[in-house]
Amino acid sequence: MAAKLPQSLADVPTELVETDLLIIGGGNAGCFVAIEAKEKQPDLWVTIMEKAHIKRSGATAAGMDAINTYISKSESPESLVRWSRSQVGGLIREDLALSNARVLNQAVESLDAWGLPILRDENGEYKRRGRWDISIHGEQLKPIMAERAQAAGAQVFNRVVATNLLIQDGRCVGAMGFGVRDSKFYVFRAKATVVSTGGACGLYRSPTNDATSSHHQTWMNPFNVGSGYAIGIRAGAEMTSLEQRWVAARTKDFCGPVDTVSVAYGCPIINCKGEEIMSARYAHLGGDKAPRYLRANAPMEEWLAGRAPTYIDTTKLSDENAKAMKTDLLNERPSFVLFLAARGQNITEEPVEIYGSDPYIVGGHTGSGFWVDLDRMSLVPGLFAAGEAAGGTPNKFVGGCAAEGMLAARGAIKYLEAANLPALDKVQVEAEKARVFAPALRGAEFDGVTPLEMEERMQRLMDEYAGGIAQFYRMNEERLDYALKHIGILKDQVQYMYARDLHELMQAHEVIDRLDVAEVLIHHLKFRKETRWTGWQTRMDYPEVDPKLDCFVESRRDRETGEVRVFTRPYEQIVPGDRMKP
Amino acid sequence: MAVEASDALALVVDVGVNPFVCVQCGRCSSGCPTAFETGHTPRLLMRYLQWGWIDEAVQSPFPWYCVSCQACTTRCPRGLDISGAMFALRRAAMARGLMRSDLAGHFCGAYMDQARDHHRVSELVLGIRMVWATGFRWDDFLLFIRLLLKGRIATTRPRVIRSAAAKDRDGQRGG
Amino acid sequence: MPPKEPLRIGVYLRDRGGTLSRWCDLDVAARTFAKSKQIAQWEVREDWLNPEGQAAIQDAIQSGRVNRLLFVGRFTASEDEDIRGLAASAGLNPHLVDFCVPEEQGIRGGDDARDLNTKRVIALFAMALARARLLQPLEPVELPAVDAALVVGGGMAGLNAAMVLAQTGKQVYLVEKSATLGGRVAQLHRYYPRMCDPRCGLEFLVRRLRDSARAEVLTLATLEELRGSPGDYHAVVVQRPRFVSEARCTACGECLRICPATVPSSNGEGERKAIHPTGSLSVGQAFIVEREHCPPGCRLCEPACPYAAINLDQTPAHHSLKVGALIVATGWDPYPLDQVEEYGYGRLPGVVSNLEMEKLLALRRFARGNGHGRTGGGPLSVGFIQCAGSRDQRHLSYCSGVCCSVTLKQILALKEQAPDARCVVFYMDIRASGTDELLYQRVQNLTDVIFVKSNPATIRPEDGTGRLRVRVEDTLSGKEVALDFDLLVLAGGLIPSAGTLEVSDRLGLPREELGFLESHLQCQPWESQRTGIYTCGTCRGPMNVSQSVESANSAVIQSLRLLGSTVQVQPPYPVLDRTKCDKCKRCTEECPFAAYAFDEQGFPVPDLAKCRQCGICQGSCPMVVLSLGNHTARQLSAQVEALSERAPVKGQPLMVALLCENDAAHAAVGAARLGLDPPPNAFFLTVPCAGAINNATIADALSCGIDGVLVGGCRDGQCHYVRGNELVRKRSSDLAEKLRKMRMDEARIRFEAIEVNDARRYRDLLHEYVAELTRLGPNPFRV
Amino acid sequence: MPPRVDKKLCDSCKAQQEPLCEQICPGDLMTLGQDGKAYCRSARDCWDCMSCTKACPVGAIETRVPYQIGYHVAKLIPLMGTDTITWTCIDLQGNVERFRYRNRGEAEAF
Repeated sequence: MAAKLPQSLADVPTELVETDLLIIGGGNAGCFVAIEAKEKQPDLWVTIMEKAHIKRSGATAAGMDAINTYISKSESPESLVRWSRSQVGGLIREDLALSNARVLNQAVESLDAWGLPILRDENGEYKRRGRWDISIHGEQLKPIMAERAQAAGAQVFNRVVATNLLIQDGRCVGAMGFGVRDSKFYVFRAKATVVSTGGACGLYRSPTNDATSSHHQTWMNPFNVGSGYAIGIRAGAEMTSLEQRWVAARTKDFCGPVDTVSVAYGCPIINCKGEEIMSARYAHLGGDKAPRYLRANAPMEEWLAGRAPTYIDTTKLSDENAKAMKTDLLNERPSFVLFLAARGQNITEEPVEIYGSDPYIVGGHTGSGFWVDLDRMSLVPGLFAAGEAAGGTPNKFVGGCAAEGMLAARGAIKYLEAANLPALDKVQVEAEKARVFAPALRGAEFDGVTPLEMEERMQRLMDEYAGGIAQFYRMNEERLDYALKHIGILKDQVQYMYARDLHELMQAHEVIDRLDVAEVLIHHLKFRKETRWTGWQTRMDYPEVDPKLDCFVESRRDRETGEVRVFTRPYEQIVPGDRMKP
Repeated sequence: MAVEASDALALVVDVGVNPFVCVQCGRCSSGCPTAFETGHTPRLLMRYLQWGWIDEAVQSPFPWYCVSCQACTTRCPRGLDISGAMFALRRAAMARGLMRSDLAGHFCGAYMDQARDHHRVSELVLGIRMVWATGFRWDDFLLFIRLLLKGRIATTRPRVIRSAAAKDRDGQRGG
Repeated sequence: MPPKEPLRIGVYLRDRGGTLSRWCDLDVAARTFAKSKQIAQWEVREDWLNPEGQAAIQDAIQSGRVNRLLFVGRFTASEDEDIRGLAASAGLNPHLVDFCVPEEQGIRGGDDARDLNTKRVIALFAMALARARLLQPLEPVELPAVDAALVVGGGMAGLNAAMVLAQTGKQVYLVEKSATLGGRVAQLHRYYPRMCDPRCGLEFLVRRLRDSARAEVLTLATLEELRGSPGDYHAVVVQRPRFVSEARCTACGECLRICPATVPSSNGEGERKAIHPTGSLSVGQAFIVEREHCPPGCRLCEPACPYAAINLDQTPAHHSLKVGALIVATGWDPYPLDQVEEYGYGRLPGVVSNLEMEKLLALRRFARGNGHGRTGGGPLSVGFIQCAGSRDQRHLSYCSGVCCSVTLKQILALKEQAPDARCVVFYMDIRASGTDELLYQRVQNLTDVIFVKSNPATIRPEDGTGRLRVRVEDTLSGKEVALDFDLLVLAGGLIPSAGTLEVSDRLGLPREELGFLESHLQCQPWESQRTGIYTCGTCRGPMNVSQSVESANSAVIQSLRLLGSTVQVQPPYPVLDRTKCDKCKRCTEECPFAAYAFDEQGFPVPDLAKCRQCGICQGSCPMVVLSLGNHTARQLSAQVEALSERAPVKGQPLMVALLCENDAAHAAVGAARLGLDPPPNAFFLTVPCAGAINNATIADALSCGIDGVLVGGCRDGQCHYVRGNELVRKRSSDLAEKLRKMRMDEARIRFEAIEVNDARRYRDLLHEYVAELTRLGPNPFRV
Repeated sequence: MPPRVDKKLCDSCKAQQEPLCEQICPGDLMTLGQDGKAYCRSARDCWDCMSCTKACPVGAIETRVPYQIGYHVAKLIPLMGTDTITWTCIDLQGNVERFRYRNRGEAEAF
């Protein structure tokens, strides 16, 4: 049972925790950071701040049906980087991608050793389900990782929400947050801090959002709201490629995973006429093997061209394959099977309708996130990023995020050897404590706005003016300016937001964080005046690719003035070959 | 003679008394004011019921001497409603015609009429109406005179002051 | 962790007299399992306990060819022990040896049964191997223990327990709430049947304790708190101040003369001063001050004492004692007879309780010249009313079993003092069983003693004479009897003492509905359902003095197991996997023996000394993270899954019975011995208690195609582990509710209470259940 | 759509202050109501990840998809074995489909 709201700031107890390595977010990457750190240095103090419960938190809460990237015998790290590069139009941090690929298999094989059932083919190898996918029964994936992290000796703080980093003389020396169940204010002082909070869901309005019961019908875990990006932005860390918004073809209405599954079972994307649209219209760009953003945007073009609805053609599936597909879906998102049953739909007779999802910022799929060096350290010394929070390397998925967790752990250990902690900056702590509990202390008669109202207002604003699904992801400069202006107004209106219990206080901070991420995102969308990835960033006013922008778009928010500076960083090719071909 | 449980139970089951629970401790008789008037005691009758000797139990005069003062029921260690059993025996006796059922009816009428109308019962009126029903008997009449002389029989009926609420209730119930 | 050693199982079949190979085709069985990599050796021998057999076993272990042993065939318990001992001596953990007895599953001779037997044996081997694969090496645990015991209550039972402990060389602490020892027995006038004075017996005990170096008696003391676990308790005892130093006081009596305050005597004990001797039944002879009776501010006695022994500011003393076991002997209190208003106890002076009568007899009040209430010079008339407040639903529903003999004894003592006294005993039935019947006959031989089989309803004082009038129906004659008495003695019953209720609340000892400490088991009366705490005397039920002394000795013998330098806990015991446990506390809630406590991180920790190894915690765990060594839920599931792939007869329902090994399993083995064949597709597996069955195992069984799961537990009230059967019934009914939602018939799970010798009923049950399963059709998961 | 709690079956995890469903919910949505029974505090915010349904020891919780995207009433019931999971799916017309697979393989000791 959650504790009651405090009556005043004075009666909010502050808990100070000293540790060596602080991990914000006990998800897939977070667990691997903890396990790797404790293995490399068993006597290291490792602490995980987890906003929910580590056993079922993060994007893998419901489970996983496949490890989407594993380097089989016939492949190599280089071939994986080449493929990944081709999937995103040739613009990735090849140094990061290579280092990630070299550790990828070790991460996946340790999952196997911990009891994750990975399906085997007849001669005992991992059963492949496409060039990089291997099939797993991952219903228990997250509990397995959580158990290993706890067994490794990590100190886990469940139900503690991170609200800001602790920055002293330009360095990150920990983080602050509050307990959703015990209503305490937490201050963690750490020599090194890793942000692994996952991606940002809920910046945009989801197509099935309505007043009854489907507000969180999203593909991604709606409780990952990109707080990691927000605290990084507020700490002045550099963000990269936020404009690569992950837009995916998902099940219509249910918004469930359908892309990799359809590739695995060979169900092409078809329109209402039954045409296989990828081979019909995008043969010149690779047909079914075309880059991810094309596959994601193709169905929406069919809707605009009047050839809707679009489906993945499951009618060719044998009954046995249909059952296998449903088993995979039960492993990743069980309620998908319930959704099909609630429509009385037999997928071998009626194809599964697909539609575009609302855009997400997920560094594990696109290149969005913190700009990090090879140690996965961001531009703020002592602040590291891993998983969906770290940018530059798209197509990481479960295996890649796990591998990046290990690399971030190694980088952090190297860094914290020499790090020592300055005295605690009391002023910053008290200021943050006031900021965090402000919505809860407005008093009973306060005339203000609930977090839900502000969240819905922000989501509709982004949907209509910053290329949401309602606008088929299309945008132009003037609409982006409108969105930027109103996001500014909303950020100012945060002073009117109030919370009636600890749960709503958490929702309030989820809105505040998403406003900061949305603002920087719009700056990125404005800067890239071209359409390099249709769907991810479709600029109607600059439909062509601009060769001068064949570079990374970066941003940094000034800690004092709050002004967002956007600039570019050159692309460096390491793996030879045509960047557009896998 | 096998104990026919059924008929013993049939007699008293509706009163909720299971005679077989009685342990014959004798406490009911010890406490009963009229136990020794008739040669039959409540304990003895319970014993008859246990054996299923219904005829002896029903023809016993004792149930008619039971003034249902509940001394037995409150003290029974097995929680049996002995006075209830005596009441059942009285009804069984009337059902078998051993006792003129009309007398009970007359007495009940005489009693309840007064209680309903005047909320008090005058023994004098009660006596007169019963004499009317059973016919005149000298020994009763001489006893009446002796009791009257000793002031044992109240000649007048005390007047009852009825509270307002009581009157409304009468009104509601159609008087 | 060392890399997992590959499994190498040695399957050794005992084919004594070729019976096994006659009943079934062992070669077919051998071929079936030839492919399994984990079987390192498969050998059939006439006998494994002869020298060659033993040598073969030792060689197989020492050569490293096998690291698990599975013996097939019937072995007696001692042979089982020998084989495990042999394996241990050869260097293999004895718990890595397992046994499988085909006979018990109904495999026996019969002309046309051979090929069915072979199929059943193969299914049985598959199950046994599935279990053997998951065997873990288990080590006994040594826990610290203390060679001392604590006895609570200084009455007859407590004193006896303390003396026996001291005699067997154990350190013993005796804690008594009041100032003196002897408890209720000290207040008696005579024992029965020998009519000797209880003080003589008690003083013998007290002197023994006083002289023993190992016994420490703490009077005016109560047990405040008990921490630690059986064998290694830490008991905190608080001793109320005596205000007189036991070392210095020489009982010279100077203070008695000075003390102005006199204390009114309770039930005729005669006046005494605020400061007074503690009575003969105490270890020291120091005086005691009843501070509450001292007039305010008076300290006269302090200076008056020649030995400066008096200190009126003494504060309570705290003792923390290290003990291995606890014996509760807190005794009984008399039923408050004032509750029986109709008898006028407490209102009418002539009405006394049987306990007060003991005091009057002790003071020889009835001897001639002591003039007790003899009105009008005639002979003294005394009435005894039996079952006063007993066997009465409005008061005590039970019979205390001693009051009849006590009354008989009191009459003998009374007649000794006043031979001409007239005694009347009002009774329902005189329960003087055994040799007490002789006591009854001695009383019947007396003159002027009449037994009236009746219960008086009310007692009324006769105005003027002050005598008590009792009027009853003499049920034997049916006549009214009215008698007047000078004295009426109510023979009241025994109820648990206030001390018993207090110690039960403080130590969390369960009580049955009458208020006595619950021992639940007729065959282990000293049991308190809390290992390490034993009960004796009337705190666990009404009994007479000899039974109380007897129970003290049995409690002491049981406690010896926990006294000494260490306590050995043999496996299996529950082990918790902390990484998977999310502290939902269900194990703590359902453990009948309160063996779980929480550590500082909130994880439940089983106290292995308290644990009875029943496995109920394993059955209760929703995350299946608690496992009882080599009886784990995973092993049970593995066996059930192995069975699901090897149904002996196709097309017939496949059924598994999970039987509690204390009762239900004996019925199954009994059925096999009587040749009552089970259905071909029915097998049974045993669990330490039905409560150890986890829902996950039943879920596994149903999901891998078993048609029906029969859970065999004990009848209500008969479970060896208090409520294992109720818990498994509740959990499986929740699961059945889920089955209904899953469009599966609830009958696929069935609970039956099966007793030790229900062999025939067990066989019929199986056939009837299989018939029902046939009607239900195959398990939807299988098809 | 909120997980539907069967009030008869829910025993509020034997009145410990944090029942299993409240402990596990990734969105902090499940909690105990005034009647001591579990409930979902905000129907719209549930993501249907079914963690509470799997965790409930007495099987009192049942997942439903929002009415916007699915008709009334289909059921998907997980049954947790020791290292396998069994799903039973009953669609609108009452057709039953069953799935069973191992969700925990052989794990090396810690």
